Amino acid sequence: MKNVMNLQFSALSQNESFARVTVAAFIAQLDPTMDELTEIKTVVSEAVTNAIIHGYDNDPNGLVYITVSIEDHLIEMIIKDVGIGIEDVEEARQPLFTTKPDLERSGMGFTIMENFMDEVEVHSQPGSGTEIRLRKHLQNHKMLCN
Amino acid sequence: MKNVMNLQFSALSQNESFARVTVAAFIAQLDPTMDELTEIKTVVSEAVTNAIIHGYDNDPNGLVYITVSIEDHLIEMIIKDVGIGIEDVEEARQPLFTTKPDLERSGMGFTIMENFMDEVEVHSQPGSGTEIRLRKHLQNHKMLCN
Amino acid sequence: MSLTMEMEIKHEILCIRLSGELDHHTADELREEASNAIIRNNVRHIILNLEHLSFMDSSGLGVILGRYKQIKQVHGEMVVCAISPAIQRLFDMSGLFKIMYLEPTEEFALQRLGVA
Amino acid sequence: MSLTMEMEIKHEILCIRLSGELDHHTADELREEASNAIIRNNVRHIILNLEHLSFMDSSGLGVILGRYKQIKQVHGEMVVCAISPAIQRLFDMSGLFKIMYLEPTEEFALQRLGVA
Ligand SMILES: Nc1ncnc2c1ncn2[C@@H]1O[C@H](COP(=O)(O)OP(=O)(O)O)[C@@H](O)[C@H]1O
Ligand SMILES: Nc1ncnc2c1ncn2[C@@H]1O[C@H](COP(=O)(O)OP(=O)(O)O)[C@@H](O)[C@H]1O
Repeated sequence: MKNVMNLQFSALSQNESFARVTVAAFIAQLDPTMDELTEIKTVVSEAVTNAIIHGYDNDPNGLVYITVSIEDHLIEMIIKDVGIGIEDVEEARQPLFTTKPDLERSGMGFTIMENFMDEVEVHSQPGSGTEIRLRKHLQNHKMLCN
Repeated sequence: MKNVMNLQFSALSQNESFARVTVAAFIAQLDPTMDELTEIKTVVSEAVTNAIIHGYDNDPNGLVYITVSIEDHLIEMIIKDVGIGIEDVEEARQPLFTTKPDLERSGMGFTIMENFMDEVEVHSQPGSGTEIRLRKHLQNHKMLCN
Repeated sequence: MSLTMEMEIKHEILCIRLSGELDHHTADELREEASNAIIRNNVRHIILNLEHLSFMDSSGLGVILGRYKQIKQVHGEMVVCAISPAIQRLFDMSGLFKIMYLEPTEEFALQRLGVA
Repeated sequence: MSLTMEMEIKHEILCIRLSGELDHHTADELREEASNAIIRNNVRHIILNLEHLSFMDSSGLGVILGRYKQIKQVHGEMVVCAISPAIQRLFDMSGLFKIMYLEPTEEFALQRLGVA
Protein backbone atom coordinates (compact mmCIF):
# COMPACT_ATOMS: atom_id res chain seq x y z
CA MET A 1 0.00 0.00 0.00
CA LYS A 2 1.23 3.48 -0.88
CA ASN A 3 1.83 5.95 1.95
CA VAL A 4 2.57 9.63 1.38
CA MET A 5 3.59 12.55 3.57
CA ASN A 6 4.34 16.20 2.92
CA LEU A 7 6.25 18.43 5.31
CA GLN A 8 6.97 22.16 5.18
CA PHE A 9 8.96 24.12 7.76
CA SER A 10 10.77 27.41 8.37
CA ALA A 11 14.32 27.69 6.98
CA LEU A 12 15.93 27.53 10.42
CA SER A 13 19.03 25.42 11.06
CA GLN A 14 17.45 23.79 14.14
CA ASN A 15 14.90 22.23 11.75
CA GLU A 16 17.63 20.17 10.03
CA SER A 17 17.59 17.53 12.75
CA PHE A 18 13.78 17.76 12.92
CA ALA A 19 13.60 16.97 9.18
CA ARG A 20 15.90 13.95 9.59
CA VAL A 21 13.89 12.55 12.51
CA THR A 22 10.60 13.04 10.66
CA VAL A 23 11.66 11.34 7.44
CA ALA A 24 13.32 8.52 9.42
CA ALA A 25 10.11 8.00 11.46
CA PHE A 26 8.08 7.81 8.25
CA ILE A 27 10.28 5.34 6.39
CA ALA A 28 10.70 3.20 9.52
CA GLN A 29 7.45 1.54 8.33
CA LEU A 30 9.47 -0.16 5.57
CA ASP A 31 11.77 -1.67 8.20
CA PRO A 32 15.01 -0.42 6.60
CA THR A 33 18.46 -1.56 7.77
CA MET A 34 20.46 0.77 10.04
CA ASP A 35 22.73 1.59 7.08
CA GLU A 36 19.80 2.49 4.85
CA LEU A 37 18.31 4.66 7.59
CA THR A 38 21.61 6.50 8.07
CA GLU A 39 21.94 7.06 4.32
CA ILE A 40 18.44 8.52 4.04
CA LYS A 41 18.98 10.78 7.07
CA THR A 42 22.28 12.02 5.67
CA VAL A 43 20.74 12.80 2.28
CA VAL A 44 17.81 14.66 3.89
CA SER A 45 20.30 16.64 5.95
CA GLU A 46 22.31 17.60 2.84
CA ALA A 47 19.35 18.75 0.77
CA VAL A 48 17.61 20.60 3.62
CA THR A 49 20.84 22.36 4.64
CA ASN A 50 21.35 23.45 1.03
CA ALA A 51 17.81 24.84 0.85
CA ILE A 52 18.41 26.84 4.04
CA ILE A 53 21.90 28.24 3.44
CA HIS A 54 22.05 28.41 -0.36
CA GLY A 55 18.40 28.61 -1.44
CA TYR A 56 17.28 31.08 1.23
CA ASP A 57 20.63 32.50 2.34
CA ASN A 58 19.56 31.74 5.94
CA ASP A 59 16.37 33.81 5.77
CA PRO A 60 14.01 32.09 8.28
CA ASN A 61 10.96 33.35 6.38
CA GLY A 62 11.75 30.82 3.65
CA LEU A 63 9.94 27.48 3.67
CA VAL A 64 11.51 24.10 2.94
CA TYR A 65 9.23 21.47 1.33
CA ILE A 66 9.67 17.72 1.68
CA THR A 67 7.51 15.02 0.11
CA VAL A 68 8.12 11.36 0.85
CA SER A 69 6.21 8.49 -0.66
CA ILE A 70 6.81 4.84 0.09
CA GLU A 71 5.43 1.81 -1.68
CA ASP A 72 6.77 -1.71 -1.26
CA HIS A 73 10.53 -1.24 -1.02
CA LEU A 74 10.77 2.02 -2.99
CA ILE A 75 11.32 5.41 -1.34
CA GLU A 76 10.77 8.60 -3.37
CA MET A 77 11.62 11.98 -1.88
CA ILE A 78 11.33 15.53 -3.18
CA ILE A 79 13.15 18.26 -1.26
CA LYS A 80 12.39 21.75 -2.53
CA ASP A 81 12.89 25.44 -1.91
CA VAL A 82 11.58 28.49 -3.77
CA GLY A 83 14.82 30.40 -3.20
CA ILE A 84 17.58 31.75 -5.48
CA GLY A 85 18.10 28.64 -7.60
CA ILE A 86 21.30 27.32 -9.22
CA GLU A 87 22.96 28.93 -12.27
CA ASP A 88 24.89 25.89 -13.47
CA VAL A 89 23.59 22.58 -12.10
CA GLU A 90 26.31 20.45 -13.68
CA GLU A 91 29.04 22.51 -12.05
CA ALA A 92 27.19 22.51 -8.69
CA ARG A 93 27.14 18.69 -8.70
CA GLN A 94 30.95 18.40 -9.00
CA PRO A 95 32.65 17.00 -5.87
CA LEU A 96 34.19 19.76 -3.72
CA PHE A 97 32.47 22.55 -5.69
CA THR A 98 30.96 25.19 -3.41
CA THR A 99 29.96 28.84 -3.79
CA LYS A 100 30.30 29.40 -0.03
CA PRO A 101 33.86 28.43 0.99
CA ASP A 102 33.75 31.30 3.52
CA LEU A 103 31.07 29.36 5.42
CA GLU A 104 33.42 26.33 5.47
CA ARG A 105 31.20 24.37 3.11
CA SER A 106 32.87 21.20 1.88
CA GLY A 107 31.18 21.03 -1.52
CA MET A 108 30.35 17.37 -0.86
CA GLY A 109 26.55 17.62 -0.52
CA PHE A 110 25.56 16.50 -4.02
CA THR A 111 28.30 13.86 -4.08
CA ILE A 112 26.93 12.31 -0.89
CA MET A 113 23.36 12.37 -2.26
CA GLU A 114 24.55 10.56 -5.41
CA ASN A 115 26.46 7.96 -3.42
CA PHE A 116 23.62 7.18 -1.02
CA MET A 117 20.64 7.18 -3.39
CA ASP A 118 19.85 5.22 -6.56
CA GLU A 119 18.73 8.31 -8.49
CA VAL A 120 19.25 12.05 -7.95
CA GLU A 121 17.57 14.61 -10.22
CA VAL A 122 18.21 18.32 -9.74
CA HIS A 123 15.69 20.76 -11.21
CA SER A 124 16.61 24.37 -10.64
CA GLN A 125 16.04 27.77 -12.13
CA PRO A 126 17.77 30.96 -11.00
CA GLY A 127 15.25 33.14 -9.20
CA SER A 128 12.58 30.48 -8.75
CA GLY A 129 14.16 27.75 -6.67
CA THR A 130 15.53 24.23 -6.57
CA GLU A 131 13.86 20.83 -6.46
CA ILE A 132 15.83 17.66 -5.69
CA ARG A 133 14.16 14.37 -6.63
CA LEU A 134 15.60 11.31 -4.96
CA ARG A 135 14.84 7.58 -5.24
CA LYS A 136 16.10 4.59 -3.38
CA HIS A 137 15.14 0.93 -3.42
CA LEU A 138 15.56 -0.76 -0.08
CA GLN A 139 17.46 -4.02 -0.26
CA ASN A 140 17.35 -7.46 1.38
CA HIS A 141 14.63 -8.47 3.80
CA LYS A 142 11.81 -6.55 2.10
CA MET A 143 12.42 -8.58 -1.04
CA LEU A 144 12.08 -11.79 0.92
CA CYS A 145 8.81 -10.68 2.51
CA ASN A 146 6.95 -9.89 -0.69
CA MET B 1 11.76 33.45 17.16
CA LYS B 2 8.73 31.86 15.54
CA ASN B 3 9.07 28.41 14.01
CA VAL B 4 6.36 26.81 11.89
CA MET B 5 5.79 23.39 10.33
CA ASN B 6 3.03 21.84 8.24
CA LEU B 7 2.54 18.13 7.79
CA GLN B 8 0.14 16.19 5.58
CA PHE B 9 -0.13 12.42 5.37
CA SER B 10 -2.35 9.56 4.19
CA ALA B 11 -5.21 8.57 6.50
CA LEU B 12 -3.58 5.28 7.51
CA SER B 13 -3.55 4.10 11.11
CA GLN B 14 0.22 3.43 11.02
CA ASN B 15 0.66 7.19 10.57
CA GLU B 16 -0.78 7.90 14.04
CA SER B 17 2.51 7.12 15.74
CA PHE B 18 4.40 8.91 12.95
CA ALA B 19 2.35 12.07 13.65
CA ARG B 20 3.09 11.88 17.38
CA VAL B 21 6.82 11.44 16.83
CA THR B 22 6.94 14.31 14.34
CA VAL B 23 5.10 16.82 16.50
CA ALA B 24 7.14 15.77 19.55
CA ALA B 25 10.40 16.22 17.61
CA PHE B 26 9.30 19.70 16.54
CA ILE B 27 8.25 20.98 19.96
CA ALA B 28 11.33 19.43 21.61
CA GLN B 29 13.00 22.73 20.65
CA LEU B 30 11.02 24.41 23.44
CA ASP B 31 12.47 21.97 25.97
CA PRO B 32 9.09 20.85 27.37
CA THR B 33 8.78 18.69 30.49
CA MET B 34 8.11 14.95 30.03
CA ASP B 35 4.52 15.52 31.19
CA GLU B 36 3.95 18.29 28.66
CA LEU B 37 5.42 16.14 25.89
CA THR B 38 3.14 13.23 26.79
CA GLU B 39 0.10 15.53 26.86
CA ILE B 40 0.87 16.93 23.41
CA LYS B 41 1.50 13.46 21.95
CA THR B 42 -1.77 12.18 23.40
CA VAL B 43 -3.74 15.12 22.00
CA VAL B 44 -2.17 14.67 18.54
CA SER B 45 -3.04 10.99 18.68
CA GLU B 46 -6.70 11.76 19.56
CA ALA B 47 -7.24 14.33 16.82
CA VAL B 48 -5.39 12.36 14.12
CA THR B 49 -7.23 9.14 14.99
CA ASN B 50 -10.56 11.01 14.78
CA ALA B 51 -9.66 12.41 11.36
CA ILE B 52 -8.82 8.90 10.12
CA ILE B 53 -11.70 6.87 11.55
CA HIS B 54 -14.49 9.44 11.75
CA GLY B 55 -13.51 12.09 9.18
CA TYR B 56 -12.44 9.67 6.45
CA ASP B 57 -14.09 6.46 7.66
CA ASN B 58 -10.68 4.76 7.24
CA ASP B 59 -10.32 5.66 3.55
CA PRO B 60 -6.51 5.86 3.03
CA ASN B 61 -6.97 8.29 0.14
CA GLY B 62 -7.91 10.97 2.68
CA LEU B 63 -5.20 13.38 3.85
CA VAL B 64 -4.71 14.55 7.43
CA TYR B 65 -3.28 18.08 7.87
CA ILE B 66 -1.27 19.25 10.87
CA THR B 67 0.16 22.74 11.44
CA VAL B 68 2.30 23.48 14.47
CA SER B 69 3.74 26.86 15.33
CA ILE B 70 5.89 27.61 18.34
CA GLU B 71 6.98 30.96 19.68
CA ASP B 72 8.49 31.51 23.14
CA HIS B 73 6.52 29.12 25.34
CA LEU B 74 3.31 28.98 23.28
CA ILE B 75 2.36 26.00 21.11
CA GLU B 76 -0.45 26.35 18.55
CA MET B 77 -1.65 23.33 16.59
CA ILE B 78 -4.27 22.86 13.91
CA ILE B 79 -5.31 19.30 13.04
CA LYS B 80 -7.64 19.09 10.10
CA ASP B 81 -9.44 16.76 7.73
CA VAL B 82 -11.68 17.44 4.73
CA GLY B 83 -13.91 14.47 5.54
CA ILE B 84 -17.53 14.05 6.58
CA GLY B 85 -17.62 16.70 9.33
CA ILE B 86 -19.63 16.75 12.57
CA GLU B 87 -23.40 17.37 12.73
CA ASP B 88 -23.57 18.57 16.35
CA VAL B 89 -20.23 19.71 17.75
CA GLU B 90 -21.53 20.37 21.27
CA GLU B 91 -22.87 16.83 21.54
CA ALA B 92 -19.65 15.38 20.06
CA ARG B 93 -17.59 17.09 22.78
CA GLN B 94 -19.53 15.43 25.64
CA PRO B 95 -17.50 12.86 27.62
CA LEU B 96 -18.26 9.28 26.55
CA PHE B 97 -20.23 10.38 23.48
CA THR B 98 -19.33 8.37 20.39
CA THR B 99 -21.00 7.59 17.08
CA LYS B 100 -18.89 4.42 16.67
CA PRO B 101 -19.45 2.23 19.76
CA ASP B 102 -19.19 -0.82 17.45
CA LEU B 103 -15.50 0.07 16.91
CA GLU B 104 -15.02 0.12 20.71
CA ARG B 105 -14.50 3.90 20.75
CA SER B 106 -14.52 5.28 24.27
CA GLY B 107 -15.91 8.72 23.43
CA MET B 108 -13.11 10.30 25.49
CA GLY B 109 -11.10 11.95 22.68
CA PHE B 110 -12.43 15.49 23.02
CA THR B 111 -12.43 15.27 26.82
CA ILE B 112 -8.72 14.36 26.80
CA MET B 113 -7.93 17.21 24.39
CA GLU B 114 -9.73 19.66 26.71
CA ASN B 115 -7.93 18.36 29.77
CA PHE B 116 -4.46 18.46 28.24
CA MET B 117 -4.61 21.77 26.34
CA ASP B 118 -5.37 25.35 27.42
CA GLU B 119 -7.77 25.95 24.53
CA VAL B 120 -9.64 23.65 22.15
CA GLU B 121 -11.72 25.05 19.29
CA VAL B 122 -13.67 22.73 17.00
CA HIS B 123 -14.73 24.05 13.60
CA SER B 124 -16.71 21.57 11.57
CA GLN B 125 -19.25 21.45 8.83
CA PRO B 126 -21.03 18.32 7.63
CA GLY B 127 -19.69 17.40 4.20
CA SER B 128 -16.65 19.65 4.26
CA GLY B 129 -14.55 18.50 7.20
CA THR B 130 -13.29 19.24 10.69
CA GLU B 131 -10.59 21.56 11.99
CA ILE B 132 -9.38 21.34 15.60
CA ARG B 133 -7.43 24.37 16.89
CA LEU B 134 -5.38 23.74 20.00
CA ARG B 135 -3.23 26.00 22.18
CA LYS B 136 -0.98 25.30 25.11
CA HIS B 137 1.40 27.46 27.12
CA LEU B 138 4.39 25.54 28.41
CA GLN B 139 5.03 26.09 32.12
CA ASN B 140 8.02 26.40 34.45
CA HIS B 141 11.60 26.62 33.23
CA LYS B 142 10.78 28.51 30.03
CA MET B 143 9.34 31.32 32.11
CA LEU B 144 12.53 31.51 34.14
CA CYS B 145 14.68 31.64 31.02
CA ASN B 146 13.02 34.61 29.37
CA MET C 1 7.56 1.79 18.18
CA SER C 2 4.65 -0.66 18.23
CA LEU C 3 2.88 -2.81 20.79
CA THR C 4 4.16 -6.09 22.23
CA MET C 5 1.68 -8.33 24.05
CA GLU C 6 2.48 -11.19 26.38
CA MET C 7 -0.42 -13.37 27.52
CA GLU C 8 -0.40 -16.01 30.23
CA ILE C 9 -3.23 -18.14 31.63
CA LYS C 10 -3.22 -18.79 35.40
CA HIS C 11 -6.26 -20.75 36.68
CA GLU C 12 -9.15 -18.93 35.01
CA ILE C 13 -7.23 -15.66 34.88
CA LEU C 14 -5.74 -14.12 31.73
CA CYS C 15 -2.63 -12.01 32.47
CA ILE C 16 -1.96 -9.51 29.68
CA ARG C 17 1.40 -7.70 29.81
CA LEU C 18 1.74 -4.82 27.36
CA SER C 19 4.85 -2.97 26.31
CA GLY C 20 5.25 -0.18 23.76
CA GLU C 21 2.45 2.05 22.52
CA LEU C 22 -1.29 1.40 22.66
CA ASP C 23 -3.15 3.59 20.14
CA HIS C 24 -5.93 3.04 17.57
CA HIS C 25 -3.52 1.17 15.27
CA THR C 26 -2.30 -1.28 17.91
CA ALA C 27 -5.64 -1.45 19.78
CA ASP C 28 -7.01 -3.47 16.85
CA GLU C 29 -4.26 -6.07 17.35
CA LEU C 30 -4.87 -6.21 21.10
CA ARG C 31 -8.65 -6.63 20.69
CA GLU C 32 -8.15 -9.55 18.33
CA GLU C 33 -5.55 -11.38 20.43
CA ALA C 34 -7.17 -10.80 23.81
CA SER C 35 -10.66 -11.62 22.57
CA ASN C 36 -9.51 -14.92 21.15
CA ALA C 37 -7.55 -15.81 24.29
CA ILE C 38 -10.63 -15.13 26.46
CA ILE C 39 -12.90 -17.32 24.36
CA ARG C 40 -10.46 -20.19 23.80
CA ASN C 41 -9.36 -20.56 27.41
CA ASN C 42 -12.66 -20.00 29.24
CA VAL C 43 -11.16 -16.98 30.94
CA ARG C 44 -13.10 -15.38 33.79
CA HIS C 45 -10.81 -12.64 35.12
CA ILE C 46 -8.25 -10.37 33.48
CA ILE C 47 -5.10 -8.86 34.97
CA LEU C 48 -3.74 -6.09 32.77
CA ASN C 49 -0.10 -5.25 33.53
CA LEU C 50 0.81 -1.85 32.04
CA GLU C 51 4.28 -1.53 33.62
CA HIS C 52 6.06 -1.32 30.29
CA LEU C 53 3.43 0.62 28.34
CA SER C 54 5.08 3.88 27.26
CA PHE C 55 2.07 5.49 25.56
CA MET C 56 -1.70 5.15 25.57
CA ASP C 57 -4.60 7.24 24.29
CA SER C 58 -8.41 6.96 24.34
CA SER C 59 -8.36 4.09 21.84
CA GLY C 60 -6.61 2.16 24.62
CA LEU C 61 -9.45 2.99 27.02
CA GLY C 62 -11.90 1.72 24.41
CA VAL C 63 -10.26 -1.68 23.92
CA ILE C 64 -9.83 -2.15 27.68
CA LEU C 65 -13.48 -1.32 28.29
CA GLY C 66 -14.38 -3.75 25.50
CA ARG C 67 -12.54 -6.61 27.25
CA TYR C 68 -14.13 -5.62 30.57
CA LYS C 69 -17.57 -5.99 28.99
CA GLN C 70 -16.54 -9.35 27.57
CA ILE C 71 -15.63 -10.87 30.95
CA LYS C 72 -18.59 -9.21 32.72
CA GLN C 73 -20.75 -11.64 30.76
CA VAL C 74 -19.16 -14.50 32.76
CA HIS C 75 -19.25 -12.39 35.95
CA GLY C 76 -15.49 -11.87 35.94
CA GLU C 77 -13.40 -9.00 37.27
CA MET C 78 -10.69 -6.86 35.73
CA VAL C 79 -7.60 -5.69 37.62
CA VAL C 80 -5.20 -3.15 36.13
CA CYS C 81 -1.72 -2.97 37.65
CA ALA C 82 1.63 -1.15 37.50
CA ILE C 83 0.18 1.91 35.77
CA SER C 84 2.21 5.08 35.07
CA PRO C 85 0.95 8.46 36.34
CA ALA C 86 0.39 9.68 32.75
CA ILE C 87 -1.80 6.70 31.85
CA GLN C 88 -3.55 6.80 35.25
CA ARG C 89 -4.80 10.30 34.35
CA LEU C 90 -6.66 8.85 31.34
CA PHE C 91 -8.27 6.17 33.50
CA ASP C 92 -9.24 8.79 36.07
CA MET C 93 -10.85 11.05 33.45
CA SER C 94 -12.93 8.20 32.05
CA GLY C 95 -14.09 6.85 35.41
CA LEU C 96 -12.92 3.32 34.51
CA PHE C 97 -11.73 2.74 38.09
CA LYS C 98 -15.34 2.80 39.22
CA ILE C 99 -15.77 -0.57 37.53
CA MET C 100 -12.30 -2.15 37.60
CA TYR C 101 -9.61 -2.55 40.27
CA LEU C 102 -6.22 -0.85 40.40
CA GLU C 103 -3.26 -2.56 42.10
CA PRO C 104 0.43 -1.63 42.22
CA THR C 105 1.77 -5.06 41.12
CA GLU C 106 0.70 -8.30 39.47
CA GLU C 107 1.26 -10.02 42.84
CA PHE C 108 -1.34 -7.78 44.50
CA ALA C 109 -3.65 -8.17 41.51
CA LEU C 110 -3.60 -11.97 41.98
CA GLN C 111 -4.37 -11.52 45.69
CA ARG C 112 -7.26 -9.21 44.79
CA LEU C 113 -8.73 -12.03 42.70
CA GLY C 114 -8.31 -14.47 45.61
CA VAL C 115 -5.41 -16.37 44.03
CA ALA C 116 -1.82 -16.64 45.40
CA MET D 1 19.59 15.43 19.95
CA SER D 2 22.34 18.02 19.69
CA LEU D 3 26.13 18.06 19.88
CA THR D 4 28.21 17.78 23.05
CA MET D 5 31.87 18.78 22.85
CA GLU D 6 34.59 17.93 25.35
CA MET D 7 37.98 19.62 24.87
CA GLU D 8 41.23 18.80 26.63
CA ILE D 9 44.73 20.22 26.13
CA LYS D 10 47.66 17.77 26.40
CA HIS D 11 51.08 19.32 25.64
CA GLU D 12 50.41 21.25 22.43
CA ILE D 13 47.61 18.90 21.40
CA LEU D 14 43.89 19.70 21.50
CA CYS D 15 41.74 16.61 22.06
CA ILE D 16 38.18 17.15 20.88
CA ARG D 17 35.63 14.50 21.88
CA LEU D 18 32.27 14.80 20.16
CA SER D 19 29.00 13.11 21.03
CA GLY D 20 25.58 13.51 19.44
CA GLU D 21 24.94 14.91 15.97
CA LEU D 22 27.24 17.06 13.85
CA ASP D 23 25.29 18.90 11.14
CA HIS D 24 25.19 22.48 9.80
CA HIS D 25 23.39 23.70 12.94
CA THR D 26 25.90 22.23 15.40
CA ALA D 27 28.93 22.71 13.12
CA ASP D 28 28.66 26.45 13.82
CA GLU D 29 29.03 25.79 17.55
CA LEU D 30 31.99 23.46 17.01
CA ARG D 31 33.79 25.95 14.75
CA GLU D 32 33.47 28.68 17.35
CA GLU D 33 34.59 26.58 20.34
CA ALA D 34 37.42 24.74 18.60
CA SER D 35 38.72 27.85 16.87
CA ASN D 36 38.93 29.74 20.15
CA ALA D 37 40.58 26.81 21.95
CA ILE D 38 43.23 26.57 19.21
CA ILE D 39 44.11 30.27 19.37
CA ARG D 40 44.03 30.65 23.17
CA ASN D 41 46.15 27.61 23.94
CA ASN D 42 48.74 27.77 21.15
CA VAL D 43 47.56 24.40 19.90
CA ARG D 44 49.64 22.66 17.22
CA HIS D 45 47.96 19.29 16.72
CA ILE D 46 44.37 18.12 16.95
CA ILE D 47 43.02 14.71 17.92
CA LEU D 48 39.36 14.35 16.99
CA ASN D 49 37.65 11.51 18.83
CA LEU D 50 34.36 10.59 17.09
CA GLU D 51 33.58 7.48 19.14
CA HIS D 52 30.26 8.86 20.41
CA LEU D 53 29.22 10.80 17.32
CA SER D 54 25.93 9.27 16.17
CA PHE D 55 25.39 11.37 13.03
CA MET D 56 27.46 13.52 10.68
CA ASP D 57 26.92 15.07 7.24
CA SER D 58 29.00 17.16 4.83
CA SER D 59 28.76 20.21 7.11
CA GLY D 60 30.84 18.14 9.54
CA LEU D 61 33.45 17.51 6.84
CA GLY D 62 33.55 21.28 6.25
CA VAL D 63 34.18 22.28 9.84
CA ILE D 64 36.81 19.52 10.28
CA LEU D 65 38.60 20.66 7.12
CA GLY D 66 38.43 24.23 8.44
CA ARG D 67 40.23 23.26 11.68
CA TYR D 68 42.78 21.26 9.65
CA LYS D 69 43.61 24.38 7.67
CA GLN D 70 43.88 26.35 10.88
CA ILE D 71 46.56 24.10 12.40
CA LYS D 72 48.36 23.64 9.06
CA GLN D 73 49.39 27.29 9.45
CA VAL D 74 51.48 26.25 12.47
CA HIS D 75 52.60 23.04 10.69
CA GLY D 76 50.45 20.85 12.92
CA GLU D 77 48.79 17.51 12.19
CA MET D 78 45.27 16.24 12.59
CA VAL D 79 44.40 12.71 13.74
CA VAL D 80 40.85 11.39 13.64
CA CYS D 81 40.06 8.38 15.81
CA ALA D 82 37.33 5.91 16.81
CA ILE D 83 35.23 6.57 13.71
CA SER D 84 32.07 4.60 12.84
CA PRO D 85 31.78 2.86 9.46
CA ALA D 86 28.96 5.22 8.40
CA ILE D 87 31.01 8.35 9.09
CA GLN D 88 34.14 6.78 7.63
CA ARG D 89 32.30 6.53 4.29
CA LEU D 90 31.92 10.33 4.24
CA PHE D 91 35.62 10.82 4.94
CA ASP D 92 36.49 8.30 2.21
CA MET D 93 34.28 10.06 -0.36
CA SER D 94 35.87 13.43 0.35
CA GLY D 95 39.47 12.22 0.34
CA LEU D 96 40.15 13.79 3.74
CA PHE D 97 42.32 10.83 4.78
CA LYS D 98 44.87 11.90 2.20
CA ILE D 99 45.69 14.84 4.45
CA MET D 100 44.85 13.65 7.97
CA TYR D 101 45.55 10.46 9.93
CA LEU D 102 43.06 7.83 11.04
CA GLU D 103 43.67 5.78 14.18
CA PRO D 104 41.43 3.32 16.03
CA THR D 105 41.82 4.92 19.50
CA GLU D 106 42.95 8.13 21.22
CA GLU D 107 45.89 6.15 22.63
CA PHE D 108 47.14 5.33 19.13
CA ALA D 109 46.43 8.89 18.01
CA LEU D 110 48.74 10.21 20.75
CA GLN D 111 51.44 7.73 19.68
CA ARG D 112 51.04 8.90 16.07
CA LEU D 113 51.84 12.43 17.25
CA GLY D 114 54.91 11.18 19.11
CA VAL D 115 53.40 11.64 22.57
CA ALA D 116 52.73 8.86 25.17
N1 LIG E 1 18.99 24.56 -2.78
C1 LIG E 1 19.98 25.25 -3.40
N2 LIG E 1 19.76 26.53 -3.81
C2 LIG E 1 20.75 27.24 -4.42
N3 LIG E 1 22.00 26.75 -4.65
C3 LIG E 1 22.26 25.48 -4.27
C4 LIG E 1 21.28 24.67 -3.63
N4 LIG E 1 21.84 23.47 -3.39
C5 LIG E 1 23.10 23.53 -3.84
N5 LIG E 1 23.38 24.73 -4.39
C6 LIG E 1 24.64 25.14 -5.02
O1 LIG E 1 25.41 23.98 -5.30
C7 LIG E 1 26.68 24.06 -4.66
C8 LIG E 1 27.15 22.69 -4.28
O2 LIG E 1 26.30 22.13 -3.29
P1 LIG E 1 26.85 20.97 -2.34
O3 LIG E 1 27.46 19.90 -3.18
O4 LIG E 1 25.75 20.56 -1.44
O5 LIG E 1 28.03 21.66 -1.51
P2 LIG E 1 28.00 22.78 -0.36
O6 LIG E 1 26.62 22.85 0.24
O7 LIG E 1 29.01 22.30 0.61
O8 LIG E 1 28.38 24.08 -1.02
C9 LIG E 1 26.46 25.01 -3.50
O9 LIG E 1 27.67 25.62 -3.07
C10 LIG E 1 25.48 26.01 -4.10
O10 LIG E 1 26.13 26.98 -4.90
N1 LIG F 1 -12.58 14.54 12.59
C1 LIG F 1 -13.85 14.15 12.80
N2 LIG F 1 -14.71 14.00 11.76
C2 LIG F 1 -15.98 13.61 11.95
N3 LIG F 1 -16.51 13.34 13.17
C3 LIG F 1 -15.71 13.47 14.26
C4 LIG F 1 -14.35 13.88 14.13
N4 LIG F 1 -13.82 13.94 15.37
C5 LIG F 1 -14.79 13.58 16.23
N5 LIG F 1 -15.93 13.29 15.57
C6 LIG F 1 -17.23 12.89 16.18
O1 LIG F 1 -17.19 13.20 17.56
C7 LIG F 1 -17.43 12.03 18.34
C8 LIG F 1 -16.67 12.11 19.66
O2 LIG F 1 -15.28 12.10 19.42
P1 LIG F 1 -14.28 11.63 20.57
O3 LIG F 1 -14.59 12.38 21.82
O4 LIG F 1 -12.89 11.74 20.07
O5 LIG F 1 -14.66 10.10 20.83
P2 LIG F 1 -14.46 8.78 19.94
O6 LIG F 1 -13.39 9.04 18.90
O7 LIG F 1 -14.05 7.76 20.91
O8 LIG F 1 -15.78 8.50 19.28
C9 LIG F 1 -17.04 10.88 17.44
O9 LIG F 1 -17.66 9.69 17.79
C10 LIG F 1 -17.47 11.40 16.06
O10 LIG F 1 -18.86 11.22 15.87
